Amino acid sequence: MEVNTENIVKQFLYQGEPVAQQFPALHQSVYGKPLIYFDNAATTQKPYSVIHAISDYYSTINSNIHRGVHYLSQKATEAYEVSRNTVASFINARSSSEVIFTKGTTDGINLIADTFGSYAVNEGDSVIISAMEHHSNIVPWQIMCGKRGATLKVIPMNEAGELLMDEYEKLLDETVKIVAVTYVSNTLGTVNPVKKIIELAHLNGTPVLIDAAQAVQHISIDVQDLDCDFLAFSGHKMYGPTGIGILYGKEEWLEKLPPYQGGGDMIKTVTFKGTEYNDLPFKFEAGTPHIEGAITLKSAVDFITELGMDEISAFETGLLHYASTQVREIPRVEIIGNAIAKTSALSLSVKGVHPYDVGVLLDKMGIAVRTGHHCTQPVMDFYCIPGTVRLSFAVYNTTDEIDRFTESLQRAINMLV
Amino acid sequence: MEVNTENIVKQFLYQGEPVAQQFPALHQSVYGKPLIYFDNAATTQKPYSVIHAISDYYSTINSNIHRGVHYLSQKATEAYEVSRNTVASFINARSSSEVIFTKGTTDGINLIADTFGSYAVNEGDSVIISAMEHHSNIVPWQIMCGKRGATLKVIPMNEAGELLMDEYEKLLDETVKIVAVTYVSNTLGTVNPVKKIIELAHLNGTPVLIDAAQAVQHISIDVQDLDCDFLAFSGHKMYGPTGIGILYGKEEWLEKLPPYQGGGDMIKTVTFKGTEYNDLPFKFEAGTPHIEGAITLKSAVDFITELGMDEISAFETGLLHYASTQVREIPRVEIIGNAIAKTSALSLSVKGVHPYDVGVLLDKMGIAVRTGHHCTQPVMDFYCIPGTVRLSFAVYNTTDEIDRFTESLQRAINMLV
Amino acid sequence: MTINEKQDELIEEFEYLTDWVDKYENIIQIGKELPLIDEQYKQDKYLIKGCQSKVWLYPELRDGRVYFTADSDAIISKGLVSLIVKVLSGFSPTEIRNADLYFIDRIGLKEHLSPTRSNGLLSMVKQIKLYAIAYDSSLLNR
Amino acid sequence: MTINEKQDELIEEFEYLTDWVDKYENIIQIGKELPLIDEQYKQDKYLIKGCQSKVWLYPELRDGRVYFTADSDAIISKGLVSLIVKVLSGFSPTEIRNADLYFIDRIGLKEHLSPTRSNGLLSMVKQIKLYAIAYDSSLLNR
Ligand SMILES: Cc1ncc(COP(=O)(O)O)c(C=O)c1O
Ligand SMILES: Cc1ncc(COP(=O)(O)O)c(C=O)c1O
Repeated sequence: MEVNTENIVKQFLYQGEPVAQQFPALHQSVYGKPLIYFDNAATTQKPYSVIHAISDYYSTINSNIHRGVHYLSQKATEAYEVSRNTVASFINARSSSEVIFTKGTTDGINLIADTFGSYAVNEGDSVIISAMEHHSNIVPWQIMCGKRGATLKVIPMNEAGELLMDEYEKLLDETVKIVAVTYVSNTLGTVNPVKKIIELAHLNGTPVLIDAAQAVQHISIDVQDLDCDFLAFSGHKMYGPTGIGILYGKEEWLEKLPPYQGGGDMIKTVTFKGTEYNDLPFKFEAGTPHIEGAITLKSAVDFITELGMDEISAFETGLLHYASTQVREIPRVEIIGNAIAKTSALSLSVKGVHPYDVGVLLDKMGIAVRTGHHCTQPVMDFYCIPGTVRLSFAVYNTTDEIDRFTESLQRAINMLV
Repeated sequence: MEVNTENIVKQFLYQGEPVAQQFPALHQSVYGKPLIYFDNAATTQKPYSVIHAISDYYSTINSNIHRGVHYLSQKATEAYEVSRNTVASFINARSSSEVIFTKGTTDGINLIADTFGSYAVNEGDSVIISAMEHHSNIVPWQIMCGKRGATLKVIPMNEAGELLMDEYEKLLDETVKIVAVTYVSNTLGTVNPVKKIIELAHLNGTPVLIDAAQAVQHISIDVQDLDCDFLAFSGHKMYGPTGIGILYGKEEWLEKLPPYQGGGDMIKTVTFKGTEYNDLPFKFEAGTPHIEGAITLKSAVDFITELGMDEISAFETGLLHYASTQVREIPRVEIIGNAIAKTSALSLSVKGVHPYDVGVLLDKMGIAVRTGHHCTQPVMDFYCIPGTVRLSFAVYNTTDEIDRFTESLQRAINMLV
Repeated sequence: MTINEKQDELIEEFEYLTDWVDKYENIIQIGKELPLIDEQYKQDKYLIKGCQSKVWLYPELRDGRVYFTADSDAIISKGLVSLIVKVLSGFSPTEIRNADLYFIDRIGLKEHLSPTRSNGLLSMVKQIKLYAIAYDSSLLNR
Repeated sequence: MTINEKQDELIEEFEYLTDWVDKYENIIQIGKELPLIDEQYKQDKYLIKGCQSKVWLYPELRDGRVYFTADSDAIISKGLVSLIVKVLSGFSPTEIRNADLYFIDRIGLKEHLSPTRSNGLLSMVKQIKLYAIAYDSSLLNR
């Protein structure tokens, strides 16, 4: 693949300024070198708008929600529900009662694995995941299958890191009760054909959960167009605060599923004899939620919307192509994951060099990358490698940073071989 | 009860200044009246130290933890574990691996109800809770008992709002697999004799979970002295951020229990065949945790420690006595909950007046109280009332505020009868 | 008087009450004018969901117009429902379902329309509109 | 040389390396001096837990002194374990278990002692101390 690096945008501008200026954490030195942050798939940095929204929340309307008649509580409740509405529009949900605030992607997937398991999975049934899932989209299904006597089936992939759709079709039989796949692989960068995956599952009468942890910050998502039944993502990977995430679910499914956690706010009436559960989305939000996180997730969504998701996608794809072209020039370096459809994550393997060594040296040169299995051990097993060096991009990264990265990588390799 | 109001401290001083100055949200007017915040049992306001710690975190070391070799990740991981250690000392846990970061009290109780349920509860077994539990310490046990075919037994209370210990002893038989009681009632203010409750349960070979959501900010807690097996509380009720809580568990129990959620960070190795779980405390922390919340919970604990828990307890008890004495002077007002041992929460009922009406009018006079069932419907059923008007105190409240409250309450009652 | 004229009348009445407590004093007064629901209709069927207090609302169609009676165990809720009944009672189902209740915001009660579950103005309005729609489509003709 | 003299020697050696990359260059060099573990001992039994890379460490008691051989699949981990082996190998179990490894902090490797699970210096030190304790209490005499 030959990429014309001429057309690549060097940096993303926001109101005429480099967007990086919105991110205080980027303007620091580590070990005396200016920081380059390429660990965005793990978590992104936060813009001032989000950080200020948090301080503002705690300095003004901080209060518990939903139950108070007093001013602060009303204001906080309103802001909480406005944020829910913002997220609902962002992913084009039919209604905001389909949008549940969770702790993060992992929490959302566990919620569905547990409740869907009780509702619909029995001895002899099966669940389909894929070969490139994050542990968070493997272990909850393993636990659930263990409890329910069901089997976990895995869609295999090819060397390039693309799912084998033929094999997927073969796996789809009447035992399959749910399919759970990632939209974008956090290790390989592969963008999976989730729309097709959902379509095929629905032909089999099977609902689909999409792990959008690595998609929602890079690709515009329309849950109605995808027609997914569930979709989970995390705030902290999309410029938002930690400890908050979203689980989208089709109303008809969420109505049917039993509640997950019990507690305040998710009930209508409680007696010691029994409990009547609340309406959606509250049925799935037990206890005091992460009010700060939920309210200020709106600022993160607004930030993305203001930059424009299409512009973000185009820019980040440009960075990915630029970086891929550059690293291919370096002897010994191999790209792990060569799917045709890719976004934002670039995994590298250096012949004869342990990824940990590369990570440590790059760190000392001021560059934060992630090394290891990226919570996708089965992917490492597939390629028979101990881990990769992964760069993952966000809007504030630049081609200059990639240039410094390639120089540094070259220097590290020279030290190590 | 005659209280000598002469000796009551009017306000808590911190470095010679009213402690309220540390809390930005307290310095605002609502409906043109200076805000008085008496809804602290729902959630407390946050001191500058916590708010600034949050901004600092996002402006400097923000990063995903535990997996990264790079500088930010190391720093964030360190801060996260330092906070865990701080919490461990705060409650005097034997080891920090007994301290698990959760979403809040509700999350912690659900974690134990679910995992303990799978581990130890079977058909015909039973669980003991009390008559004054918060829904968060009722519904998880109802759900679990429903799944496991077990029975929920309830320790009754007297009119004053004190548990009947004789009845408790009678309930303790060999079917009882776990006892879950609140340390302090959020509605009645009762401080339960939890040490005695634990002792009796242990004589029966039964472990005990303590709901410390309303205790940890008011009473010094020593889990080794209490000898509780599990203890749960929330950050947001102790001057800390939302979305974070603590579950303490004795190591021997936590080792035995199966994991709760599956995902990244809680595993050692994952293959599609099976999964080896991580050591404590990580086994129970699946997915990216609420890093900001966990790290800055330390600032909240430090704030409390600096003020001194004994000083806080003494001051708040003073406020409670002062307020109780004042409201008794108002015709039609009755205190709901007259236990001998009480702290911080004062529930009122006004003869012939709906608590909602009182709440709305007080709000318009600038006073935030909570009205309703406070997520303890069974308590309301016990007293045959639709709800109460609840004041709950924190370190920044003052006797002057209580004076303004009593005047306003009197005015509201005049309008309503 | 049309629905909007009734709304305007209320807006004017509240305009001079600048203090919030006075506003609520007035709401309490208006509550006293509420045509009370017959005790026999104080059933769960006529209870409005989403209130911290209980509000019962009973609709009746007479000569093509809907008349409401109501009550609440809380005085302020009674005042709130009374405001709405004042504005909407005695109009045709079509008029009611099409009504734009701008007065709520204008007299400063917008907070009661927020999706919190502690108060029920939103639920009251929703319920009334549902009744109107039902009558309009003859689903509930008696 | 005592353990502390060995530590001081290392501290001096690193003192002049102000750039971090140079420090690591030196760690890599020191790794080349590591007495390598016999291939037959590269078993899970001798693997140190808590490393992103694999580190094998094999202890041997000869004439009352413990000698270590080791290896790693990562060059920097090899350097790190080599540093520790350099300092502690050839001393008595008692000396080893009582050693205060202040050099780690002083040469700027304290970060590797943090309780993260991505690197294993802490685990290496712990494992060596465990071996020393075991020998000391004759639990592992062969
Ligand atoms: C006694 C008690 N237990 C449990 C809870 C639940 O705490 P959270 O909502 O923070 O999970 C509360 C607070 O509402 C409480 O007062
Ligand atoms: C593809 C994918 N799924 C799930 C997760 C888990 O997200 P979280 O840790 O925020 O719960 C991640 C992030 O680590 C991911 O990359």
